[in-house]
Amino acid sequence: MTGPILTVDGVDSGYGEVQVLDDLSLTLGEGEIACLVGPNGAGKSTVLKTVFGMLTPWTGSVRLGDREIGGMAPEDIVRIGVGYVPQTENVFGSLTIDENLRMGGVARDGGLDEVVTELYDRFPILDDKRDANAKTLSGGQRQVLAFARALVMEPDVLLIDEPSAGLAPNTAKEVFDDVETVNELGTSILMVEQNAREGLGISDRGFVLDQGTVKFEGEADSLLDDPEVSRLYLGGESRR
Amino acid sequence: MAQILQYLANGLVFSSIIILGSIGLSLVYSIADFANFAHGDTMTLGAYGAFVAFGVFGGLGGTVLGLPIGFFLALAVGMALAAVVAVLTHVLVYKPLDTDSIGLLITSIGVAFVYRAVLQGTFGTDFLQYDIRRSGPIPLLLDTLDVAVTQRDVAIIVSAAVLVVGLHLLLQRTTLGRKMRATADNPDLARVSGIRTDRVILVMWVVGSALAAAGGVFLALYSQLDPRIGFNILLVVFAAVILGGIGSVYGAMLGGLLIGMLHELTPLLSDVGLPISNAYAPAVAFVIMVAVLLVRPRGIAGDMT
Amino acid sequence: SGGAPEDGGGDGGDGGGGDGESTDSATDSGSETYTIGMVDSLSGSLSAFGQRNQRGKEIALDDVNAVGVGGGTLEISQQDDQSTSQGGVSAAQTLVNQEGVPLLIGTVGSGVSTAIHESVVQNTDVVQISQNSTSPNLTNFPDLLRMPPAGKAQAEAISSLLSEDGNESAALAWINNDYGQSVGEAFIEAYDGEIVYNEPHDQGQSSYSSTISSMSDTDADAWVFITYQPEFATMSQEAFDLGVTDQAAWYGGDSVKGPKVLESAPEGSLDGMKAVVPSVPQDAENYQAFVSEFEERFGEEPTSWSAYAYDAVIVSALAIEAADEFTGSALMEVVRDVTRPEGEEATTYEEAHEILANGGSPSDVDYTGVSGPIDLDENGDPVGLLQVFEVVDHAYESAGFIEG
Amino acid sequence: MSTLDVGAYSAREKGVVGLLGALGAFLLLAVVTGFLAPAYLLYLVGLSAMYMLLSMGLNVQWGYGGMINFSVAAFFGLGAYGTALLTASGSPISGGVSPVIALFGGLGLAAVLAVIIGYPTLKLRDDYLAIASLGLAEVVRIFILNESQWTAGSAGLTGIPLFFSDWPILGDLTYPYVFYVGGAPLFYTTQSVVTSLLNVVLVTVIVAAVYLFLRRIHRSPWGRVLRTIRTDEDLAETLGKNTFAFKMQAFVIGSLIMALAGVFYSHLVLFVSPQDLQPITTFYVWVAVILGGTGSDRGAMLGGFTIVAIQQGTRFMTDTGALPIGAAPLRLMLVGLLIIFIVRLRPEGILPPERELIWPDSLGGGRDE
Amino acid sequence: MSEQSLVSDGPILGKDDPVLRAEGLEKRFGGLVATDDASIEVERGTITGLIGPNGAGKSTLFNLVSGFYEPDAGSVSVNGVDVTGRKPHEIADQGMIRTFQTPRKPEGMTVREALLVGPHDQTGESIIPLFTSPSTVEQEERRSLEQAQQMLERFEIGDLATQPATDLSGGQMKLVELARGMMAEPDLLLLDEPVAGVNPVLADKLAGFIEELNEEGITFLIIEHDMNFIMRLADPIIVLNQGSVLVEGPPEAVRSDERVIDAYLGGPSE
Ligand SMILES: Nc1ncnc2c1ncn2[C@@H]1O[C@H](COP(=O)(O)OP(=O)(O)OP(=O)(O)O)[C@@H](O)[C@H]1O
Ligand SMILES: Nc1ncnc2c1ncn2[C@@H]1O[C@H](COP(=O)(O)OP(=O)(O)OP(=O)(O)O)[C@@H](O)[C@H]1O
Ligand SMILES: [Mg+2]
Ligand SMILES: [Mg+2]
Repeated sequence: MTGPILTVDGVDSGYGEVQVLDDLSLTLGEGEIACLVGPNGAGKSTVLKTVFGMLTPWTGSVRLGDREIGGMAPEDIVRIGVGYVPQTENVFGSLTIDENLRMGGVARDGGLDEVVTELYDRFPILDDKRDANAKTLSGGQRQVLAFARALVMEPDVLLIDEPSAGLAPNTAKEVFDDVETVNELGTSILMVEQNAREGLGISDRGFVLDQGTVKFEGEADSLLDDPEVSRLYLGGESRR
Repeated sequence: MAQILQYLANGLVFSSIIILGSIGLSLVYSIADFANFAHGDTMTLGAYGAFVAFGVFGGLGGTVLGLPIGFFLALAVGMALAAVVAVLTHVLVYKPLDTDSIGLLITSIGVAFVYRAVLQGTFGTDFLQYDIRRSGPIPLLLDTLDVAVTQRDVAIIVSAAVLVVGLHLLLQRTTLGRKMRATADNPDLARVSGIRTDRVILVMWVVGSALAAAGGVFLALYSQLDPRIGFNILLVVFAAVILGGIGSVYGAMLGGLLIGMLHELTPLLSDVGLPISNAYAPAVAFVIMVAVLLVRPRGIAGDMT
Repeated sequence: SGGAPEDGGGDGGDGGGGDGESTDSATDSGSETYTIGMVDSLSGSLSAFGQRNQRGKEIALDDVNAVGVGGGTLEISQQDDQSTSQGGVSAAQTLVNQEGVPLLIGTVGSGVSTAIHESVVQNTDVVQISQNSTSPNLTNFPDLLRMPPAGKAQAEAISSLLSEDGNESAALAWINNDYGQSVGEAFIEAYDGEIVYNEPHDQGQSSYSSTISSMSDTDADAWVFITYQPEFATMSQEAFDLGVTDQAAWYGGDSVKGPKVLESAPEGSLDGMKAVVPSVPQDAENYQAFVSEFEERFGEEPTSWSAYAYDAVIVSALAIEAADEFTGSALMEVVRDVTRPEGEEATTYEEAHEILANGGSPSDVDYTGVSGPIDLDENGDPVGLLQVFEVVDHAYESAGFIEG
Repeated sequence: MSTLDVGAYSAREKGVVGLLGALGAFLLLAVVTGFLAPAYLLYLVGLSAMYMLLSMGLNVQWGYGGMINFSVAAFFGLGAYGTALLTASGSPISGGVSPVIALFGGLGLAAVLAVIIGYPTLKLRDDYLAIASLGLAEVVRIFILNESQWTAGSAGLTGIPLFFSDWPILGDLTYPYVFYVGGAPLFYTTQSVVTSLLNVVLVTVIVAAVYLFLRRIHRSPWGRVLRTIRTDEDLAETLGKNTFAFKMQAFVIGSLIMALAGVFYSHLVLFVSPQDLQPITTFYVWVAVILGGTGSDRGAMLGGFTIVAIQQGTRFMTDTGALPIGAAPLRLMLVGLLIIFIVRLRPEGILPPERELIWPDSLGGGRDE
Repeated sequence: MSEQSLVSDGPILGKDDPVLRAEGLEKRFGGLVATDDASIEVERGTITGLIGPNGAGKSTLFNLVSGFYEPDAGSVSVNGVDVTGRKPHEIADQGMIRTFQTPRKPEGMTVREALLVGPHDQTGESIIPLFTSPSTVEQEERRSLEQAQQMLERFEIGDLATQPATDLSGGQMKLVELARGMMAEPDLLLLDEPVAGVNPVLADKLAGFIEELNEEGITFLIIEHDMNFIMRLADPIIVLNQGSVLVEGPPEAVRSDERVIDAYLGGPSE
């Protein structure tokens, strides 16, 4: 592992005048999968939104490699190799599956058809419904589509907000496998997961967020083994 | 029979104008997400732009479709003017606003007033006309089909068709149409996907207002030009957009065709034994529109894309 | 004597008034300002009329102030009625209740004039003179004066013209407002031929081809248009486009005649059309002077609407000149008299002013305006002289006069 | 906005109240010093009150329930025609009925039409409802315009009595034109201040009653259900709320208030014509509601006032006697710019609804508006 | 029933006292059959689980029984009343309330206000009592308000009570959606993935809460992919696959059923 590919350094951020993140710092090493866990409303999604330019950090910096990206517009951040799967409203309801995927690749220079074909192979659930409007998809199908849309850009860094929410156990496993595959192909991943045990299970490192700051961080395995973390944040057993 | 053909021919000309107006309105409706009450006045603006330009280019020789070439140049100027004004309005007025779609709607009423005030202040309220000779019905059609259609009518229909086909190609052959729909659907996600929504919105304004301007120019060519022509026709254009199904460009075209036809076909009602006076023509169009909406609550092209 | 509103009473002077007392205070105070009100349609659907009114008013104001009124100057405080009755009432409220004008010129639309009369003017000390309203309904309000003759006379004139020309059936298209409805009704009443088509149309539509198509479906000998210029321009063009201009003889009321209409109609397409228009003899000197002044200033021929507005201002000024004091009731007493035939005919403000200034009583003056003899009757309607115009070689030509 | 302000008056409201107070004082001063004629001021008050009613009515439909009703002018017109047809001497069908009874005629007509228009269209969503209602309003207007045997058509109705014309004392008070104090006219005025004053009293009572009524039904479970319908009809349905019934109630109530404005207008202006049903009135009322603050009853009142202030205020800005040709366009532009600026500066309206729709007393003391 | 340890092929029908009975429901979208001859019964007093692969038709089934979709075939009855083809609110009136998989966002409302819409048949929802019996309205409001606050506290979002209901995190929105459904206190509550996106520690607590409510007499039908949660709570569990019921049975048996593992769990369960 070389230096961090993504650095969040002393960031305050929030919505309007409401502060959510409080002096938050974390790093994502090149080639790593890192998982953010924590209670509802802890600020996990807010971290991703701030990194991706949906929110502007009030203070502090966000860097991709050495480049400052805090406050850059999302459409520009996509172009320097970051992808993002939002937690909610993550598909274009009135566009077909195929159009959704192609929209994921508007910033690509070429090879769109190949990637899309490849993605259909990987997610047969989508292949069956190429021409259906995304709003007709079931909750789980939507989630898969949202994930696939972000992959079209083949980003260097992928931010995923709760990839497994609403997925059936078998589909969830597939998606986690895919996350790992994507990671092996060279994408560094920062993931938020409520299915914390599974999420940490495939991660290299973990961060426990509470009330806008990082409460615990470390190797994913050590967090899983930490009884206090388990009790406070992870729940008794695996959820699947 | 000739009677019906004649009404249909009238309807087609009128529809062409409505269609041009409704496309732009529908684009703004779906992408900027508000009912733009300044759209009618954008049409008027284009018509006046072309009027001034025609004063300059009018003398250019040669004719196309029976209209002087200068007219088409003037048309282009009118379209460009409307596009520039619309973009400026977007940048200066709509974009900085922090409000919802109804707030935008109300703002657009204010914008409409300002456009109209400028036109009225500059050109007065009396009606004007493009200085182009009328040539009467085309003899061939009159003799064979007993339908009176003028070269001007043909020019309007053909030009509208060219513009509509052009737009169709633009939407189908480029990703623009899809980007527009994506932006309309979920602007945040569009940006996340890398779509430069600012640009898409600008292009939308350009395309929508240029087409509106074309509609305005043809409207003025068809009847005459005064500061209220666009506003007077706005309700009908709205009806077309809604009837077609908000957000669907093709629906708007269909709605425009239908409303234009209905408007011109009212006299037929008395032929089929419904003694309804022409004074009720707009009412009939509206009642039919409401009836269609009851059957298809989201317009004809409701769920079509 | 023309007292200022502030002192509200006659202040004496030389020259004869209605009661033999002075009406001219020019000698003792030359700087009185008499403010009257004007409600006009500056925006909205009737604003094209309003705009023509403005031109007539401007010329009239200059003509009056060149000579002076009541020893001072005339000022017109103006408000826009937005072509709606709500707007008209608000405009009149501002002028009457806030600014306290004793005389109100207003307005274009017959409905709007009625609204102003009903809600602001009636039972108050204010004179209302409508510059443009022609609806016969206004005859029912004797204290609502107006410059254009009631449309009834016109309708009757058109109908007799039709019969004279041997038309046995007529198709009638009328604009759907107070003016169109009432003139249309008057025509139907007067006409003894058969009416084969009788339909209203809305103002401001972009297309009237369904109206034209329906008319051409009938085999009427004559088509009668009671509508406004833009609407008629559209109709005539559509008729030309449909190739039906020669199908019947065309007739129209005052509002369909105008240079713009001819300009916009294809060469020759209107030839043979007859329009009945209230007017003075075209060769009258005052009218000629008005036309040339108008053309010089605005680069186009005036329409009758500008002439009415012009005369409305002149008559108001004369009333001020003739009245004892600058109040509604005093003005009302004399306003009819200055227009009536008992007196000496005066065709310009200057002439009329002279008579009054030289001690003439209100009834010593018979102002004959640029729009016609005026001669306001007890219902506040002018006695119009009607002129028939025919389009010959794409120009209007006078084809005789009819007494209104 | 972080949290919804559920507390006492916000700074913004205090500002608005202060501003209104200052404006009132200014107007009063203007009257005392003779700059503003009382009769005119009273007319303005009447007009404002009429727009307040219209805005409050629309606010019930749009602000409470999210129904985009573009037929305001039609309901206004029905109220106006209802009472006019019954009372006016120029009425083709009846005339001569006492205004107090005619009031109910106007309201009845509006209620019937509200149900007729509402039944098919309230099932439509958002913008589809907007255009459908606009279309049906046009149908009503065209009907009134063309069926002159019942409505007098485009000529309009004249001879409408004052509202109190047949009342024992008030009726007799209506025609002295000038107020004399010790033999000298107190006001230089040409129309009866008494008449205007009576109108103002009448409309103040109506506005106050409507406001109190609305305040109660708005901050209640009923209002809350409507607010839910406004954002998500399906949600309200799942929770067992008969959304159609709720919408219909709000639609009818709103329409009745608009009709009430129409009734008042009839007796204020004493002339009605199909022109009064032109859609432009509808647009102005919409502007009023949005400027005032969608969903807020006080906002609607303020919006109604604001729109009259804009309309009439711009009259004076351009009223310089010898007007240039550009006076009307100038005014049009001013009105347009004012609308744009107010939305820009106050995107949520001047007095946005800040409180929760929870029955005031149940939250504990001191929470009333 | 309770003795039976084997899973049944297809649904178990003919239960003693079903709150909800759906028979032969079918729903097509164009060529796609989302629900195909699906029948289920929910026995009063139970917490019934509904699981199945993504796209199996679970949410569609909810939409059918709650009146949001019109079935192409089949019938639905609630508390013995046939409600096929009725409007959603009429079905809700029969005592069945549902939540949505994608939480609804009530704009312009505070969190507690959004909860207060929940209770069924509030006196203050009619206009006349607002004037004739304001005190009843007030009492009801007080009660609901108290209940709402308690509920929010249990869901660990008590401090959000006066926040705008739209300014919430994804998980918080799900919690509000759930809480509102509970406020209605229906006979039968249909929950569509109540704890998707909810923190596992809180999810455990919610499970406890649902059990409590169940003991107080509310019947539940719950769609959930969180095996831990649904296995702990539900008995029986119905498995839906490709639009119809694959099996039904007690949780442990279902979990180890080959067909379920194949179609849904994917590999041996932990
Ligand atoms: N659009 C918004 N406007 C205002 N506040 C918001 C908004 N979205 C979230 N919040 C608030 O910010 C805080 C953090 O939200 P965030 O979405 O980051 O939480 P999270 O950790 O992702 O939670 P979850 O696991 O429930 O998704 C929460 O308290 C929430 O109420
Ligand atoms: N309105 C619709 N139009 C067309 N197809 C639809 C519609 N609603 C659902 N479908 C399809 O029906 C199938 C069943 O969807 P449903 O939402 O019921 O699945 P589900 O079992 O709830 O899945 P999940 O667990 O992912 O939420 C899916 O294939 C979906 O795409
Ligand atoms: Mg989140
Ligand atoms: Mg589902």
